[in-house]
Amino acid sequence: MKIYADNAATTRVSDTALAAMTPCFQEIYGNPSSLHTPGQRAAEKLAAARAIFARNLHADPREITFTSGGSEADNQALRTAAALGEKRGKRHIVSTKFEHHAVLHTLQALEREGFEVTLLDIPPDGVVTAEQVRDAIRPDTCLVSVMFANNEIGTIQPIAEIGAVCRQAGVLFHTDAVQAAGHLPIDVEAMQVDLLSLSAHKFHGPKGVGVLYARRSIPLATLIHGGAQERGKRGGTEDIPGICGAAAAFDEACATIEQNAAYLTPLRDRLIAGLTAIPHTALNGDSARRLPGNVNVCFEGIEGESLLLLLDEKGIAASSGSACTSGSLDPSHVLLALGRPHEVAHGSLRLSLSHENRPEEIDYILEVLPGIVSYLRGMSPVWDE
Amino acid sequence: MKIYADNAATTRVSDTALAAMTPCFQEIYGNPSSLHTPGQRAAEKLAAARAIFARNLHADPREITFTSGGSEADNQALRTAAALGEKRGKRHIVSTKFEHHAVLHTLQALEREGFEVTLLDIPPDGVVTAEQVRDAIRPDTCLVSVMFANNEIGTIQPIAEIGAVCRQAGVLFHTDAVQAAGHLPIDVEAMQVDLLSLSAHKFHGPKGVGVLYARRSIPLATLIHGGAQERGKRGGTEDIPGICGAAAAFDEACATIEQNAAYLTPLRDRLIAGLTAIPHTALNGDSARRLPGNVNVCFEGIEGESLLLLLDEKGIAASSGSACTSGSLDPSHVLLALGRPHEVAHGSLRLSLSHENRPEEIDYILEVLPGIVSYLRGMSPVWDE
Amino acid sequence: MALYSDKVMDHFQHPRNVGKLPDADGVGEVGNAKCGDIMRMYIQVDPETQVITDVKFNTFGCGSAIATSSMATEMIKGKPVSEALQLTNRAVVEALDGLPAHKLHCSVLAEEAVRAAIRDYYDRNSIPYGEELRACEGHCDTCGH
Amino acid sequence: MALYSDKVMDHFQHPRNVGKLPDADGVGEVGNAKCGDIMRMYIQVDPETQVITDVKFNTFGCGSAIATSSMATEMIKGKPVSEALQLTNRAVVEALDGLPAHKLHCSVLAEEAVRAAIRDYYDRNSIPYGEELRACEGHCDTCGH
Ligand SMILES: Cc1ncc(COP(=O)(O)O)c(C=O)c1O
Ligand SMILES: Cc1ncc(COP(=O)(O)O)c(C=O)c1O
Ligand code: FES
Ligand code: FES
Repeated sequence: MKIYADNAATTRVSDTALAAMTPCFQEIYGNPSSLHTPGQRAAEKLAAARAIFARNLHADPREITFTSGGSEADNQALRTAAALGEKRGKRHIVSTKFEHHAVLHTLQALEREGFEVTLLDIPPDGVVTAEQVRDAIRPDTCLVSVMFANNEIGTIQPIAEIGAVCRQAGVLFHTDAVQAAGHLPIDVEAMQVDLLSLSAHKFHGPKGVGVLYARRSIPLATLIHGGAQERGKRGGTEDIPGICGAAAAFDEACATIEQNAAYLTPLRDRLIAGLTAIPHTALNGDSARRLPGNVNVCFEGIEGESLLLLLDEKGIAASSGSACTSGSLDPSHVLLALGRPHEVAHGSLRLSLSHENRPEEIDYILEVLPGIVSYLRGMSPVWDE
Repeated sequence: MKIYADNAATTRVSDTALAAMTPCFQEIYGNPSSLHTPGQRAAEKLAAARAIFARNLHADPREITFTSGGSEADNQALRTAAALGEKRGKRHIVSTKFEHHAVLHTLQALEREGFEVTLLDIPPDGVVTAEQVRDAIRPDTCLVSVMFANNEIGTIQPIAEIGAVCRQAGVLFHTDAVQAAGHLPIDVEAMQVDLLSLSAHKFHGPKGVGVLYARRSIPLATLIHGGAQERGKRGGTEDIPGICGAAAAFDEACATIEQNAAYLTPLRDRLIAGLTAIPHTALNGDSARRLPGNVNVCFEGIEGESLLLLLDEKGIAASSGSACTSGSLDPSHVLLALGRPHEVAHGSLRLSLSHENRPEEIDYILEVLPGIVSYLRGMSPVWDE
Repeated sequence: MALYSDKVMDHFQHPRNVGKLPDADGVGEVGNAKCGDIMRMYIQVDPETQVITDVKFNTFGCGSAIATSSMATEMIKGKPVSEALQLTNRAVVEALDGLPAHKLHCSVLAEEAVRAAIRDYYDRNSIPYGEELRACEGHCDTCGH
Repeated sequence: MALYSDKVMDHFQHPRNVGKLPDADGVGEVGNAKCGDIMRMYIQVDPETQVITDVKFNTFGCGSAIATSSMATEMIKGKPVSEALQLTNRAVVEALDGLPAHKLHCSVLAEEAVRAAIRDYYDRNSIPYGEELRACEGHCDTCGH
């Protein structure tokens, strides 16, 4: 059996998305900045895609900027708020210890440029509170950036509450919604979000397309200088096929949020129950306030990579922490922030499901995992039953 | 007849490129940073694509960084050289007046940050000389950036000669090869280029994929912070389908450079002869040292947009200046740099051909254009025969 | 074409009243500071009724410059000059079913050309300016005067 | 899997000499400062010939840690300790047909574990260290000592 259980890393492009992309490669292939008919047909596609994102986020099309992915959107969001803060002499930023590296590394760059960053601790349940945010806001705070759902442990943050706190304090609020978009309902108005990032390949859209939502009153800082695209705020010929695929995927995902959650939640909970039945195994993050497809556990005495390789041998594609840190040797900063000791954090497993996963796959995973865990524990010098 | 004569703005994705992309949407859709087989299959694709670019540029795969397009590659190249210059107290940059806005606007941003920029004048033939570059280099120069071929008038710059001048002076040399790549042979070693940008959608690859070549000894400055992708120098999940399509397109384009040039040059020259036979019409840029598919003329007494709209009505997709400035009202900065008066620069027409254009299309263009020109001149208050 | 409305394209492709009036009673030429485009408007006025009996234009400009010139001539033809002076660029834009935001300034050119032609007619006939033609105060930031 | 060579995968999937030696003559445990992984190596030595007659390992670590442990045990089994001390991480890596660059440090763990087990054997038998076992000077930047 081949099981893809790494949908938090990336997803398969849906038929709907692919169908939206296909005509843009060889038929409607003009440059949307061109005046002629081929160009204007591409421009219409671009406008339609923008409208789809705006509608599903409860935003205005002029508030939607297309980027090359979630990372660029995160970078541009943070740079935008920092530039505005700089102007008003406000150089303090509040964020959390378990943000994605696209946020954390940008914050480090801003620190080198003179900003001060407060990273909130992560409570044991993996859910940051609005009170923590309120307490951290200072008169010189220019931005609060808290992710919507964590990419490793899947916990969902109280975005609307944090939005209310920020709005009241007059501080810009950014949320990295890369893991949430298409999986949880988002309403930037109701949630009082000022800046939001998302990435299409996390909801069965293509890789290389992101969206930065920015409230109309916020002048974006430019990361990529160039032509007059994206209202002059992001240079570069637009990836029309990608953008069309992204919009189609988002529309489909948003229309099926409830349905997918109803399908996935029991599968997720069955996985959690089965895995935590293995001795010395702990679920990471709150069991209910998490993405419907996210399971993340720590097996004591086990190292993640070996586990993944053995699972892969059995046809199961899973991850330990996030994909983009697999080139690094550090244990997950998310699990460390959650309070897991170094050696336990090393033995984490993330299974992330999508509506494409079948119930039989859950059975199979639960069938093979206990054996692999005891095999590795048996080989481990740090494990004594 | 429908004629697409705006290949400098963007091109149709080739069958080869599309075939390389297709399996990456729904089959080999893993995240190349993932350890499991689906991820590693994507990683193999990524490595193969990188090797293709390296081979065709005479570079090493480790010198190839994938970006979201030519603009991002230009931005990152300039930022890289500026950061290195900053460290050594060198804050002077030499470039030219007719660079693409991705370069010019980044240079403006650098000026605001304290750099000094010398923009070389453009000789009437549209070809900057190595002597101009040598004369402009100062002890505090950290970068020379001269485009390989101009995107509006198609003139080809003496890159190898400029490379030699820069190498001798110990100054980094960047070339924006977005219009040249896939159309002219490139050898970064022989040409002594240190940094080079290209963009896939200009040679029948997909939109949204660029490459930054950087000589091995040059530590890239990061524009998009995030995960460990691209040796930690460019965060964001890689657009595997796009990158595979880009590599396939580049391989194909490089293999057919001579063949395409042999096919296009006579078509181009026939167009030039036909158009310049219209009274008060001048070719922009040298007639020989130009891209094999580029024709750019100024018709006195005519405004570009009306011309394009009327051509479009006849089924001819052309441009006036570059696509990405079509949202702006200024006449082409390239033609102004070339010394064309404001009102003449306004009446420019760029026809850019690819191997997909047929000889009959040239006949048709030459058939309809004179009529449109006299119609518009007849309507013009500034035209008196 | 999504860029322009069908009305704009119609007036661009089949502009009404293109040409010159060699015996015009008033000629106005205006240039657009934003883009450098130029429009010349000719009017023939019935001295009795003050009605614009004929109008022609020449334009060196973009598609919307040509379309707005054309529409403007249609809108003032047969109207008394006093009424023609009420013509606003906004009315021209509306009659054309709108223009893209960055092309709104082109319509100002048409309004300006009409006023310039009428001003010339008043000057030639020593008719004093009314309120509507009082000197431009340079605060509208569109015509470039 | 492109990440690891077939040899690495073979030794990872079918590690040789996994386990403990309850009556080992020498036991060495080393930790990797870079990643926190741990390896324990057990050796049995013939007191006459100084030949390593048996060796077992336990590893808490990544795929290449397991594979290099396995390969290292194979490479020293049946060899005199003096020869086993010559084992370098590079030799292990070569025997495995290479490792990805960011995984080279894992092989150091195996080399270190072998040396630690031999050191323990020397200590237990009061055998003086030779050149090869002189104290680590902490300049190789790999083992974290
Ligand atoms: C010379 C030149 N440089 C840079 C670019 C920017 O490339 P992209 O649109 O892929 O960002 C273009 C084309 O748009 C170009 O012609
Ligand atoms: C929470 C989060 N933010 C940002 C990103 C970056 O998105 P992308 O890979 O599209 O740049 C990811 C995924 O990689 C993510 O999970
Ligand atoms: S751009 Fe000049 S009048 Fe329209
Ligand atoms: S990563 Fe720790 S030994 Fe390989």
